[in-house]
Amino acid sequence: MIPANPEWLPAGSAGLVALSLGVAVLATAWPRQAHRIGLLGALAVTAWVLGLSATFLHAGPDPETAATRVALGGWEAPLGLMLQLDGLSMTLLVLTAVVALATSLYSLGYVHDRIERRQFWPLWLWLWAGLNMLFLSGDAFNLYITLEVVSLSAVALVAFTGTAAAVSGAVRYLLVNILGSLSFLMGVVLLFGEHGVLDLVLLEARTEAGPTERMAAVLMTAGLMLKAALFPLHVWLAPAHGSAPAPVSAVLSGLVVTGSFYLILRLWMGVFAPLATPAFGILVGLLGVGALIWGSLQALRAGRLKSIVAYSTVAQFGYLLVAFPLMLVDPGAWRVVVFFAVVHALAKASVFLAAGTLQHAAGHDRLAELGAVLRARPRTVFALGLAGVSLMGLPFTGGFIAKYLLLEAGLGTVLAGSLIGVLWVLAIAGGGLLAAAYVLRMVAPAFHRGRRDAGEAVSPWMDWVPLALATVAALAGLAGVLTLNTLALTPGAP
Amino acid sequence: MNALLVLFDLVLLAGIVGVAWRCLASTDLFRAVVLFITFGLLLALAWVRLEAPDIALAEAAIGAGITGALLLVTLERLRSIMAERRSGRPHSPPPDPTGPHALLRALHDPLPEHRTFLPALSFALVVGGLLVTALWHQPQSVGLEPVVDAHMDVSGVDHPITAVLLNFRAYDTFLELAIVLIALLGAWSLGRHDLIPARPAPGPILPGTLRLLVPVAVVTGVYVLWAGSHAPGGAFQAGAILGAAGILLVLARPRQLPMAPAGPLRLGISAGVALFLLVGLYGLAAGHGFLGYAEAWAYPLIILIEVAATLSIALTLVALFVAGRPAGDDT
Amino acid sequence: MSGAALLAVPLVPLLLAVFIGLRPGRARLNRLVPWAALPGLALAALAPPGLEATLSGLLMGTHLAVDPTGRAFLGLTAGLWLAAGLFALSDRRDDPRRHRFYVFWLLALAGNLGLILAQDAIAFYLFFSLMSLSAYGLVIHSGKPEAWRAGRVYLILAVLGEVLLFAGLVLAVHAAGQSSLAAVAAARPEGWALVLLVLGLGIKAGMLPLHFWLPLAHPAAPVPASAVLSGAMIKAGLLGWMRLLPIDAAGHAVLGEALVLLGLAAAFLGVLVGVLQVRPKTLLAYSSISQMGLMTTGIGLALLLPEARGWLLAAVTLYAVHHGLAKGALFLTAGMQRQWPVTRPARTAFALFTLLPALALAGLPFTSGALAKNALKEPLAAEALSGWLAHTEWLLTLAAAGTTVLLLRFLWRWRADLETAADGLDRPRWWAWGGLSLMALLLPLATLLAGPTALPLSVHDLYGSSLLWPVMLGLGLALLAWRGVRDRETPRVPEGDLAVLAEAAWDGARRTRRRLALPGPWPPRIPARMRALRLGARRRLEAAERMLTRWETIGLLFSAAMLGLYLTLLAG
Amino acid sequence: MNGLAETVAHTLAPGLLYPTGGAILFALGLYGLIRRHHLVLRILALNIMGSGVFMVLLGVAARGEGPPDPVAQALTLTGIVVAVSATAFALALVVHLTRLTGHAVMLPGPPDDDAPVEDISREEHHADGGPAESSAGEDRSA
Amino acid sequence: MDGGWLLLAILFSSLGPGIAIFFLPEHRQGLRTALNLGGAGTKLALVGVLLAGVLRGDEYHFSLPLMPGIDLVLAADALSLLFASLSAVLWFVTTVYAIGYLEGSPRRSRFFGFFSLCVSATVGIALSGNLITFLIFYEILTLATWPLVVHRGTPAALRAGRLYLGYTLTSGLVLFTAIVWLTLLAGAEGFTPGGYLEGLAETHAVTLQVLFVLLMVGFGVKAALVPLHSWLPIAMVAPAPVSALLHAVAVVKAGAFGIIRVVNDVYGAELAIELGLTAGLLVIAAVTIIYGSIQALRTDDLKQRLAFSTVSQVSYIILGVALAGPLGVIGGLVHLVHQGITKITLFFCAGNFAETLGIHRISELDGVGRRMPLTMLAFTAGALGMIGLPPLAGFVTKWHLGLGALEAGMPWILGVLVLSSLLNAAYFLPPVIRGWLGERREPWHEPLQAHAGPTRFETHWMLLFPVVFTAALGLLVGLYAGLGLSPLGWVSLIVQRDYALPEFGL
Repeated sequence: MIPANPEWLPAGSAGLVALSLGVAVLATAWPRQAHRIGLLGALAVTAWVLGLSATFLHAGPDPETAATRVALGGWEAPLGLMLQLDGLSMTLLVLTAVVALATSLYSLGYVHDRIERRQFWPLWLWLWAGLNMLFLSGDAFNLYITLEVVSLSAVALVAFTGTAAAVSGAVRYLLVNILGSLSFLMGVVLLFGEHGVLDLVLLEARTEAGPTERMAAVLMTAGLMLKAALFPLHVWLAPAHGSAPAPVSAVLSGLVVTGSFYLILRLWMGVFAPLATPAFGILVGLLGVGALIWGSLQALRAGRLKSIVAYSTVAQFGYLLVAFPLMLVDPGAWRVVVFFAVVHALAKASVFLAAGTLQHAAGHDRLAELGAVLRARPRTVFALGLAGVSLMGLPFTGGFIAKYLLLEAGLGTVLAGSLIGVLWVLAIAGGGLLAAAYVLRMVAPAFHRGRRDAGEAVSPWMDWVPLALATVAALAGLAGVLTLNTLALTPGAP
Repeated sequence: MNALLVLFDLVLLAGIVGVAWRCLASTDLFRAVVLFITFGLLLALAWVRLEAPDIALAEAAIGAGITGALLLVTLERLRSIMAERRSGRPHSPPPDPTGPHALLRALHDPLPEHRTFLPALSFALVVGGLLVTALWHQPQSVGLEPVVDAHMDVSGVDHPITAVLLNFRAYDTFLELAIVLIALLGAWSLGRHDLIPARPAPGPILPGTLRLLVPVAVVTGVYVLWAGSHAPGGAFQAGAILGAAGILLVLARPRQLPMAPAGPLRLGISAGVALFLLVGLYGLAAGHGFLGYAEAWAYPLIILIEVAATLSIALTLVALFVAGRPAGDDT
Repeated sequence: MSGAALLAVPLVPLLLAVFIGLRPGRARLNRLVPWAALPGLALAALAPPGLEATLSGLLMGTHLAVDPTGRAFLGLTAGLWLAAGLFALSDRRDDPRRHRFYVFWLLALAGNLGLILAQDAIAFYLFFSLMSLSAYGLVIHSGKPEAWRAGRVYLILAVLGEVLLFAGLVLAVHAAGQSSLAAVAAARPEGWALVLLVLGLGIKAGMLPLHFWLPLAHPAAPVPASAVLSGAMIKAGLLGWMRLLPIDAAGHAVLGEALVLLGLAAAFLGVLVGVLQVRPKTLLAYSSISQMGLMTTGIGLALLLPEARGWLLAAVTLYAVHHGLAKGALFLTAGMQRQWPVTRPARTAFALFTLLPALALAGLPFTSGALAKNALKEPLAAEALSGWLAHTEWLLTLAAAGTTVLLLRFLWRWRADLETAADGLDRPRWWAWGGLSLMALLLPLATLLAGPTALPLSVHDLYGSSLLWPVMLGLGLALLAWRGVRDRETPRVPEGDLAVLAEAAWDGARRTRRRLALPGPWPPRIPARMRALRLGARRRLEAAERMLTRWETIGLLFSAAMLGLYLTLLAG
Repeated sequence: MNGLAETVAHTLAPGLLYPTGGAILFALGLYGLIRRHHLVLRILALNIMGSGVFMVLLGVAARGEGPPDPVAQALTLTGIVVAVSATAFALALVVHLTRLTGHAVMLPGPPDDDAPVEDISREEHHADGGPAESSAGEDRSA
Repeated sequence: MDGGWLLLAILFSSLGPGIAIFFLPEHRQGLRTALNLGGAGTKLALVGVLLAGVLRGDEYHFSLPLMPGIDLVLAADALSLLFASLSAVLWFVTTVYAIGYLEGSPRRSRFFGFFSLCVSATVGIALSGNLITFLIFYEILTLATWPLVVHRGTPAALRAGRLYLGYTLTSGLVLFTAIVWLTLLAGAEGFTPGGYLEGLAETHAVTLQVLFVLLMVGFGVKAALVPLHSWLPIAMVAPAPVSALLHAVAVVKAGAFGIIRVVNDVYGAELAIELGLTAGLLVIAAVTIIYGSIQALRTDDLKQRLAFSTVSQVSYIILGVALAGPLGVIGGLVHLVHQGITKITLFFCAGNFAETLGIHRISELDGVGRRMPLTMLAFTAGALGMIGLPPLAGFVTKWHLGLGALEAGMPWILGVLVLSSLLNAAYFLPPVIRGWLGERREPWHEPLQAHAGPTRFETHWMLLFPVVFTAALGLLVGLYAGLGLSPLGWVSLIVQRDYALPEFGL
């Protein structure tokens, strides 16, 4: 084994960007081999990310030595663009790699039409590259661009099935995304006008609570809320995620939305940190409670499997919002939030993949008529259930650890004397019940007595990948300490 | 302070806002699109006033030109789809009971006008007001002009905007190229391209004009590209001009779209990003950082990238205009 | 070794019960049933004094022993069961369910023998319960509705007795700090413990007012079962009292007085209600209540007169043995109605065997009854009891008159259904019956010859005027009644007196409960309205989400979110 | 008086005038976005919003005495290209949607429980038509 | 990590086969049976080894960091071994029974997979070394049991499953919150005999009281304390082995065990009494005992009656623990074992009746003793044991509870016991009487024979053996309660250590 060397981190980060872009470009230029390129690329990028994370962890435990800023083209900020690798981005990169690898493998089975394959893979690889770049970006305007890369490729993938529902969902998704991006961009412009720099670190050093910052914060946060489908701006999510192809839904719900949330978090931990007020925390927290309730109720109402899963994303993101007021009391809670997002992404992706398998087998995903297929495909149902358990936040899964830490933070707020903390605690604890209710809705038909019909044959990839990913989601509970330690390597963060 | 200039500014702004207002308020789509194109041209004027000739050029070529063309062709397509539906041609797909028609049955009435009017207006006013407040409180920041200026000599080009675009913030530009490409990939993934709506057989005027215009456009495009290194202009503007020429060509021969060979077309549209990436990788390997150049090689590399980018942009814009992938792409 | 010998007494019948239960078809096993009591009898006869064993691993520590009282009870019990078993063997010959009868028989036997040997609370309770519950199988054996009813009453009272006894034992053991019976008694149970013990054991002993299972169970059970039930099993309660009540030098005036009162009341009420009955076995049951009343009085006296407690306890034991044998014989008599012989000598024997136990019960001189009654009354002469208690002796004597009337009534009703044996005499039954009857004469002899030291009786205790006049009085009364009162086929007081009241109360309660209509254990089904509500909620949710999905709403919400965020940031 | 004139002069400087105009355009776009239903008009509204952003950016860049900030101009250029790409893609989607539904307005609501979603991983699609089943092929031959 | 491998091995001896079984095709019956019995046997053997080790005085400990400052801890003390050996033994028996019971029925791989998972969770609960570990396994148990409850897939089963999940998950959340709160206050301590909260008693008395209530609500649902018991009688629609698991081996026991842990090893008896917590618990337990019995009396469905009886009986355990004195705790702890053995016998019997003769109601039991004497004998043993008649296991419990109540100076508890015994007798004696003494007129309907052919014994031997075994066990643990290795002996050892008593016992 070659000992990991912290010196490699800058080249490693830039190399990751280059590698993922290279794979995407190659697949674009040579669509006939796109799936092979994609598979090899997925393996390569995943390996690269894992190697990078090992190196990164090795460079710890001092956040300053581990966190790396890379000047692209050799131009330091404020002139040039900086890539920024720290504990936060590293964690999300690893998450992206895991989910994306699973999705890639799944897609090998799911998208098997020769012609569709050529269209699917380049877009998918661009999406992945966009996500990698988003997490690495350290420049406000560059964030806008990477967000656009992500949203355009995501929209294209949503419309991929070409049905009316899908295209309609895609149009709404696109318009929402553009609106969000423009709002974000307006915020960037305001900040640039005020401070004359775009680099996040430099901006952070210069911001104080003023009208520009406030307006910029509002614009950027609202835009990102729209993109992250945070309640009550979530309405585009279910149509888009519900009608996209399964692997795309998995990535959208698991990663793309998380990416937007990541940005919100990053901004509020850095640039906008001086602006935060208790009222702001309470508003966001209330929105989170609303999201939990509304998303869950809609998931309980929805009649289609993938809609249920999509609404569950809305609900689960409520937790992330609820965490905001907790972060105001205990700044260290942000790590919990990220861990929750990671665990949720893993679980949600596997649920979507499992739903895709079922949908493929049955030819539709109307829950009421899915019983026979559910009964005949215990493996997929098991994956669905296992990931569902993680969503509920029950042991032994990653969801449990995340819920534990959230609850700990919430109770900490209460113990610190915050009355409204009780509401957060209730929401955090009660959300699991609602989650249980809708997970049960999905899984229970498998246990009904009745006809069994395996439906259309599915490829082994579609059979096993959801289970594997669900297992990863479940076992993420064991990675709690590791993740939190990685996150601790974020300089400047509490 | 020049009162005349101020007056000009005010009038221009009033015009821009007025045109935008009329555009959004118009009930006729065609009228709206035409107003939007006007809006783009007025904007170009404003950019000139703001000492941004590059942007003005780009706005005119891309914002007004290409976008206008795209909008117009879209209107044309929509109109033909509607007409086709109304005429109920036998080969139009039968209504699918579970499909779009079921959705359409449930199609909601938009909210009554009076119920969105007040909230929308007040929200727009408040948001605008807040924005203005924020802007008015901003200090006169220097921006990055001095920094850019200080680094111009090592940038390899003479034009600061090109230096920023292709050297200091080459990553952004690279991604911008990628976005154009992704938009095309998205459009292609929707299906094969269809015909541009049938038109009466073009008379002699259009081909004749084209015969004159296309060479001029190509020359202009190449010039704008070349000029980019030291004066307003550059790959995007050039690509837009070339793309416009391509669009004109397409328009002139609606029934026989050039059957672009799939492989080369793919190579062509991805040439810009591919080359850019290769150069970037070279920089990474050579120790200048990803997307970095050795100072001595900066100029030729930038020109190389610009050429490839221009080509790709032009091709991509034409392909976007055509919309839908060429049949050759599926074989 | 001693442990094995002691354990063998309950274990032999227990094992036999298991074998018969597992192999109901084996007729050969059935023949062993009566002899299962033999180890008990042997132990009673041959056990060296002070035989005891402690088995610590068993049941939190088990202590078994044969003490003098226990020996007497063991002898009575084993002997009675043996005789009744022989009787049963032939009585049940044609019963298709006889193996079931035998299983319960043997289980009850094991319990009955075991509880006599048990010297610690837990073992005592174990065997006591075993006996009580197994006897249920004997009571309902016939399967007739009457038997089921009797069984129900019996079982309810038995279980009640069990739990009362359990609670009493727990209290007493807690007070004593250890579970040996001797220690418990030495610790003088008080208060609740005492009440619970008296009641718990009193139910078994037919104590007033918890006696009413007896007149129901006895007529319903098969004859041999009634015999052991009345002869042996109800004595278990008595034995329990003798073991557990604070009969020591201090005595216990309150309890003693209460017991005397209850005992005397039972003695007379038993007779009063009994003579109004019509069925022979019911009559005998009431007689048992009456007689048990006398023994209860004896216990009460022992509590009142601590100095005489040794004598009195021995006398009660003697009375118990006497009553057990005589009543057993009488019950067998009831089962001999179809055995009226043809030949004269046999008829003589039949008459002798019939009359002997009856006369013994009435206390005719030179019978076991005479000895027992005299022994019981002996200390009363010497001691002065105050208040109404001073009349105790007289009342005890008078009770014999009642017994006489009752037994005459029994013989009269019994004779009415006498039938000639159709297919010859049934020898085993005769042997068993005759043997038991003769014990009425043999017992006094045995007592006088090898009596316990606590009870130094002499021959002149076998007669006395106090024995005769009540019998004469009884004869006179009976004659009067026979002449003057027209008999009826249904009893004037229903069988099981208080049980009828209790049943009526229970029925009333049930009706009331039904009227109150408490909800069943299932939670009520979700009514259709809930379902409609759910569907409605679902529709409304969908409509709301559609509303939110409208682009106008998105835009407005987006603007509102911006505004809200701005305001909260400003509110800081 | 002097102060007022100064304020007016300050206000009317392009560095403040144009950003204000941009803000107005942004708000106007937002208003149009909410109020108009036709998708093409919505796309126009978004473009107008975008133009507002660019106007703010360029206006801010033109503040001060020296030459305008080239970085801001470069950003604007990039933004314009991104906007046109997104617009082109959006228009393609709108056309596709109209072809499928006959309407260029957004379809309502959450994914309908009674509207099945086709599954692209199944074999039923025509090998030549791609996922979108349309009348395009017939048009060409006509 | 001293000897931690043994704990892990015990955990994985059922988990491993369970996971393997999940992926086994339905028709691999032989292999599945081998895995099942192999796992059960291995676990039994390993628990035996552990038992010997703990008796020798060895320490077993395993920990794995979960979150900063919070570990997953497995440890073996006498109390955990009590529960572990109970579940190991009963699991073995239940496995045999389940194999026989489900012979020929569909979806057995799923069933046995979750079955093994269930037992792994139970053993995990037993071996948990702190509250968080406990919670983890507790919730796994909840989830693993649900598929078993709904296994039949009928609407009734699904309804039961919904109700079960509703109750248990809600309580799980309450528990979760309470545990997080407690951990925030007192840190992630391991279970300590005598508790670890004394330090907080001064400053946080009210908080501790609130937390105790929350914890009791959390555990009380599984332990079926009134008014949180409703799920249990409805869950009896599950197949008999599942009922056995629910009522005897795992679920209900887990709740009771949790309460024991909290009272004894988290709060400690002294603190619990000082804060007035045990009194409330006592009242609840007493109410539950009586209420369960009354409800049991009101139903004719055999399994439902047994279920209500569980509601009542499990509270004996709680009652004992709440008495918080040595004798009471002995009674409670020993009932953990005794109730398990006895109730499993009863459910097995009910299953046998249902499976062999299609009998579900008590009114149909007439004369079943002649057709199935051994099963009926076992049922009788179980029923009498439940009533608390010597020498059966139940008596030992009741005896100690009674003494414990007096020791704690609460004679009214004795009244509760008496009343409960009466009610027990009232609902358990009728089926016994019907079975032995009732008369059946028409011929038996024989569903088992119809699908499995004639059997040598009164029913399939795999159904018969467990019944006889557990019945015998119930008799033996009562009869030989005085021996050192009997449950009573073991429990006395635990209490002796916990209360640091030199020597006592009756």
